[in-house]
Amino acid sequence: MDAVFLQILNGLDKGAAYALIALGLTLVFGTLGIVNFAHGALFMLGAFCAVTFNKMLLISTKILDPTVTLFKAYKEKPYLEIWFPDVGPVLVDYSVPLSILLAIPVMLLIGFILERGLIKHFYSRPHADQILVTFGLAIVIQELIKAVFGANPIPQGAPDILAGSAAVGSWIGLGENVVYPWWRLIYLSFSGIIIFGVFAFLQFTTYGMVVRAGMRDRETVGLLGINIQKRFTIVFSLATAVAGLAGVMYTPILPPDYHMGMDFLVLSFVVVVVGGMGSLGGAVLAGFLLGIVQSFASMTEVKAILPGIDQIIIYLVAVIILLVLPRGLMGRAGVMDD
Amino acid sequence: MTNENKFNFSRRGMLKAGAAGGLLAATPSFFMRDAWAASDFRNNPGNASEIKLGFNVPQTGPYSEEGKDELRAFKLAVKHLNGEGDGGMLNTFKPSVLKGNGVLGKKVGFATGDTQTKSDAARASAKRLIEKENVLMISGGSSSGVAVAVQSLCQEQGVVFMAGLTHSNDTTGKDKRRYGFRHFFNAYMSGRALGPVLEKEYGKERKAYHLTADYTWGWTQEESMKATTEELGWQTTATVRTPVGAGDFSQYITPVLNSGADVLILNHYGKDMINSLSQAVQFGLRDKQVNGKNFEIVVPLFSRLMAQGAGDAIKGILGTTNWNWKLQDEGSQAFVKSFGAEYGAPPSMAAHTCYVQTLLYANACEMAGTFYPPEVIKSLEGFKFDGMGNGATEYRAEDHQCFKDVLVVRGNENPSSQFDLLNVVETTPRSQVEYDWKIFGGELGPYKA
Amino acid sequence: MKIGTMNDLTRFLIFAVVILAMPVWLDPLGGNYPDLLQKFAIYGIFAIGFNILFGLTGYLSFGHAAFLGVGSYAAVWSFKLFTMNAIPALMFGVLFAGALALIIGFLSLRRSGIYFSILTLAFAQMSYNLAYSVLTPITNGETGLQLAQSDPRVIDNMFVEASAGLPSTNLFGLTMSGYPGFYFCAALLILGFFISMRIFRSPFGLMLKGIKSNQNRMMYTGLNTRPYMLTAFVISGMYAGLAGSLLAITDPLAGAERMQWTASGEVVLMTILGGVGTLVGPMIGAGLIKYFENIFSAFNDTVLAEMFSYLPDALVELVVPVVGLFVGSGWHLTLGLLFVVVVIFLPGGIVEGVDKLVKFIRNREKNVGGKVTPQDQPGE
Amino acid sequence: MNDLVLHLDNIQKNFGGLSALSDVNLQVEEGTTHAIIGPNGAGKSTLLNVCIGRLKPDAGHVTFYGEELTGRKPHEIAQMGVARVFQTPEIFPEMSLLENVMLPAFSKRDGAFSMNAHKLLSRQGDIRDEAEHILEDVGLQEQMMTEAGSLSRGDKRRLELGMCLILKPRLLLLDEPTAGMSRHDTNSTIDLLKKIKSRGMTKVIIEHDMHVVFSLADKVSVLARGQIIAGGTPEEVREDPKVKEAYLGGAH
Repeated sequence: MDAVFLQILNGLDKGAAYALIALGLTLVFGTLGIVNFAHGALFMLGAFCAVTFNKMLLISTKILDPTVTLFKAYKEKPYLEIWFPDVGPVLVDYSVPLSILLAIPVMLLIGFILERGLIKHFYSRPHADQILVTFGLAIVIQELIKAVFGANPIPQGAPDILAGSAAVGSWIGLGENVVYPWWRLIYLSFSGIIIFGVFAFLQFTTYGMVVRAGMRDRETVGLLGINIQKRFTIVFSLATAVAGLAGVMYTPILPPDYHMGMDFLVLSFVVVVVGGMGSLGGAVLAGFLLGIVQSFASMTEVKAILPGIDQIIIYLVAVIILLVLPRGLMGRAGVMDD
Repeated sequence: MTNENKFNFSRRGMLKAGAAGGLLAATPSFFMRDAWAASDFRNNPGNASEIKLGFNVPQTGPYSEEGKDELRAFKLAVKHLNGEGDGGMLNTFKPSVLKGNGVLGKKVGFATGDTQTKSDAARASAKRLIEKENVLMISGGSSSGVAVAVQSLCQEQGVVFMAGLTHSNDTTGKDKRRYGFRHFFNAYMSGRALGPVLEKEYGKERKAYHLTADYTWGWTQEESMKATTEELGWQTTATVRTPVGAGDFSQYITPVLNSGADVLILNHYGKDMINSLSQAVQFGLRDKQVNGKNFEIVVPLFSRLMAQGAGDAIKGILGTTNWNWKLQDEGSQAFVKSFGAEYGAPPSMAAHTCYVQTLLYANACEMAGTFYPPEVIKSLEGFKFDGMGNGATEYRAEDHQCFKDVLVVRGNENPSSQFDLLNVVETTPRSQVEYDWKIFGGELGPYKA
Repeated sequence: MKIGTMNDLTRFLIFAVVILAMPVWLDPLGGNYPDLLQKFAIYGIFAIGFNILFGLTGYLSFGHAAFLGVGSYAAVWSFKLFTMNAIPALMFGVLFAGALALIIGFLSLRRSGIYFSILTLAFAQMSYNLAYSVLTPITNGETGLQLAQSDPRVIDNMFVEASAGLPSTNLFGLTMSGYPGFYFCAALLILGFFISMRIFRSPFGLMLKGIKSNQNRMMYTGLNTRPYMLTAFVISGMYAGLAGSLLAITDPLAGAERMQWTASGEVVLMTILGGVGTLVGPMIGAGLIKYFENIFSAFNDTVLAEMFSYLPDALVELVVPVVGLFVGSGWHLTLGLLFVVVVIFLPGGIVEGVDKLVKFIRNREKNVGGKVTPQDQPGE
Repeated sequence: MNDLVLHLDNIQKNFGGLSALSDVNLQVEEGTTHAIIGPNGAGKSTLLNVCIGRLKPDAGHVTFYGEELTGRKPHEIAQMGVARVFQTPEIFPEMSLLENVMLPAFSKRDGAFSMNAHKLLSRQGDIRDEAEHILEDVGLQEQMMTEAGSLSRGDKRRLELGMCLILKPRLLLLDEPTAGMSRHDTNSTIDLLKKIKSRGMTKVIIEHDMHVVFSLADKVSVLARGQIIAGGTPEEVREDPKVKEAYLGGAH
């Protein structure tokens, strides 16, 4: 029972990550019709917003280690902690959640620049061209990050009080071994809020309505005299920001490196397509479904029966769903199915 | 001799084909490159005044930082061989016949390649080094898959391979080759070296849970750790294989909580290890008490770059390493000094092994008095040396594995600088990590490729 | 001569000559060594085959690497079990890849568009993950399947006594590494190109183009599209298997990463870069990417310093680090930029882009008066 | 009844709760041109879709020369000799006109699937001649080598007609063949269709333009709200008060 409950939590947590990345991807994919292979790179850029923010807070004076004479070895003492002994350490401690403040404007701006400067010229181009240009873009972004930050993962800690685990088991009457990291619980809630926010935006604002209409039938919306172009810029920026925020919040779970986007890219495409093209709800549902399925497939008991099942379960489930349901879980006809 | 047989066979075929196809006949000189007589050999420098060595390291992909450090070490080694700089370990390496005037009077040059940490790419890049750059020796790399793949290529091509970072038992075990040499230690030695320290620190009554990267290196590591710990009297609760590059390991970590195990052994390397370790710590494993004992995590293979990536999570964790820059012996000091002066940072263990391998190869050529690989190989086989940072070392002739002391290290709780991440807990003497070469099987193959 | 209207025979002959003469014209470009030449030819075959599916039917498979991998494994097993001769290895590679393509194609072709792409991707990723881990007894996992001294090699052992070292792959005695290996691959590439050209020019090719253009019309014209697509899928899978077996023939090792999605993505990029649906485009794309991977990655600071040694020292110190960003470990960056630049300035890939550019310049010369021909007006 | 080409027997088709066709009976005789008229939304296109297998009826049968069509796949129905010209032309826009017409010719000659990858298009002289001939028929031979996508709407329609004609169908279904055409184009299309009629091809034609209907049709059926409300010769239908009310009079 305890083990199953924990796997459900794991599944939800994974699902939250998949859903959040897929959400931005399906916005761009379903609304703008752009096959965006750079979406993973945008996720990674978000993570590096957190790294940059942390590095900025940690601009330090260097105290040389006198015992090492062969090269400069030093201990760092951040100016922030020297100048503001009270607030400084707290700021540093909370650098990951605080970096959201940096990530939102930066990611919106990056989204805006990319859409205006590059993506908008590709709306009417074949998917092949879109794949090539966004893949190229992803490589360029990756390599730039690698040139600045190196290839090694850069650990980002959660705030101290959230670094450990919550005794979830004692809350709900399960064993004391049922613990779960605070930060993962926060990630789960955060993801819920963002998903809800995006849905609310699409449901209740006029922008959102136009976008939803645009997902159905771009030409008609264009004919209505609505400036669809401007809306598209906003959608792309929004998707970029969602990817970025997903990246920021993921850093304490996975130390970010320049390549992390590519690792998620294929998976997020699978999630989006299993969810069904043009369906936000489908992408979210598929994200959680695949997350949970993957968690359970990794259990020793399951692997004992089907060795290696955890290696392929996501793809296996994807194949089954797509063969049974022609347009994924909730896909609509006419979006990218020809 | 059976060798002769083979050559005749292909040469006869070549003549036939040459006569048959006009197109092929037009380029006979190309074919002749592949075959050589005893006095001639692949990439024989002849009267050239310079020789080239090939440094095949990961320049892109997850291990590119390690590759960068390896490349730094190679360049330094070349410099020292050519008598430039302060000479580094050339001054401490004994017995050495290196004079700092190149090798056999020829200046040492080098060419580089990118393995991408993929067997295919590594072989392609090694082939370029051999076919286009005409290198005499290939070195570098940071994964066993790549090392084994390149090693077997080098055997086919008749070029000596001095492995870089490769820790799997297979490299000098079932996949060993006459032309391949490994200075780095292996999974078996890690297990043997950790044993006594684990016993001292954690006692004899322990239950271990293994998470293992699901590929050959992971398996050999798991096997070696299991053998060692079970010998101590530990129980093995479970061994779970995890997909390489899983990223999020939560679904493998939560079962540990309920398993009743009190030690988690992470048979992971690189990014897998960084992720699984920091996530395990987040799940509060290190704060846990199980069976009245503190829960412990062990990472059999450590590197500084991994320690950097794992951040605070590494503190207090036990593991092994091939070499550490804080070692106080003369050789290590000399190397750290020249490396630090050149690049402003201490060398990693990957850099160390690559540097040493380059010097060892050069020295073997000097000893053999020729670049002819069979002779070079013979002078490396059974070669005993010292002053290279690991104490008295021997290249065992039977499997081309170096035997030397192994370092058991612990993640530094209170680092005094950004490089001060690991503390040496114990130097396990060589005699404890030695084993019979026959246990891993494999065959070296012939001297003449 | 205008490329667009070139006679097919001329086109084929030019292609054959250019391929066979690669050792000559690649020499000044630093690409004349057997391994790279072999890779050009092999990945050319892979891309040309992929183009038969993607270029003609418009179905984008994201899992073609699976067939490449299976081709390699089958070939290495043929070396291990039967003989070091290249021909059986080749046949096994093509056959097994074709069989796998038949299964994957049969299932995946029930869907179209992005759903098809993800199905193929999923199948290939499953193959890769299994090959890397659980199927290690067959694939030798991460290390890759290799020859061993103890292999049975039944057919070879009947005729020749085993030598002390590992035997090398051969074509009836002709060693398949080095330049002979290249010419063998090149011959198959030329054959593959010829077949692809015949398919493009055949009624069958016309049907495939029809599928890409308008599936409704195909149906209501009485054509059953599924067997056409499946045939195209299997043919292109067999090309991939051929390429895979050639990888093993020129270098007898089969690694699992050959099946990874990045490898599938690579052939997609090669095809798009060169020009989807054009005859030689995929070959050009394959060549460019392999050239970047092998040559650009090999430049290091020392090489660069030598290259720029004619500049004053101060300038060298300035130029080398800047150029160094784009070569050596930075070769990915150059590749990414190349993709972006090509797709912006040469829409439709290199071949089509150049064609359009030529046409554009011609038209501008023709229409100095400012008259615009009907084709120049936007079609939509 | 061998001369009965198409027989719709109590066809029923619902979309959700809406009934698009209810109890539709229709008989088309060999060699005739049968027009189906009716106001917008009467279910005319649905009727054609049922005939070609694009939609499956909820009840009822469609037979073609006595053979059951319901449940068959579209390509099978097409192979049996039913061809259709769509309201928005379904052509191959990226191909030349010649290829557009040659492709159906292969379908006619080689069937639903044929592994004809070893043949060369340029050696298919007979098919090419035939295609050129058809293009001449529809008046597009001059533009044989242009891309079909660049044609005017009227020419695309004509091309599609050519693509259907080369199939030598036993039944040709035309969905508003002159919609959106100029008077001049309409007239030339009528001439073309008359020419085909003179060859004895059976046709079902949906049309709004009464001028077209009365110049071509032998029989007219009137469809309104999913039901056939009248049928007969054009003259009979013209005089039918129900039709006047439902369509001619009521609509305007």
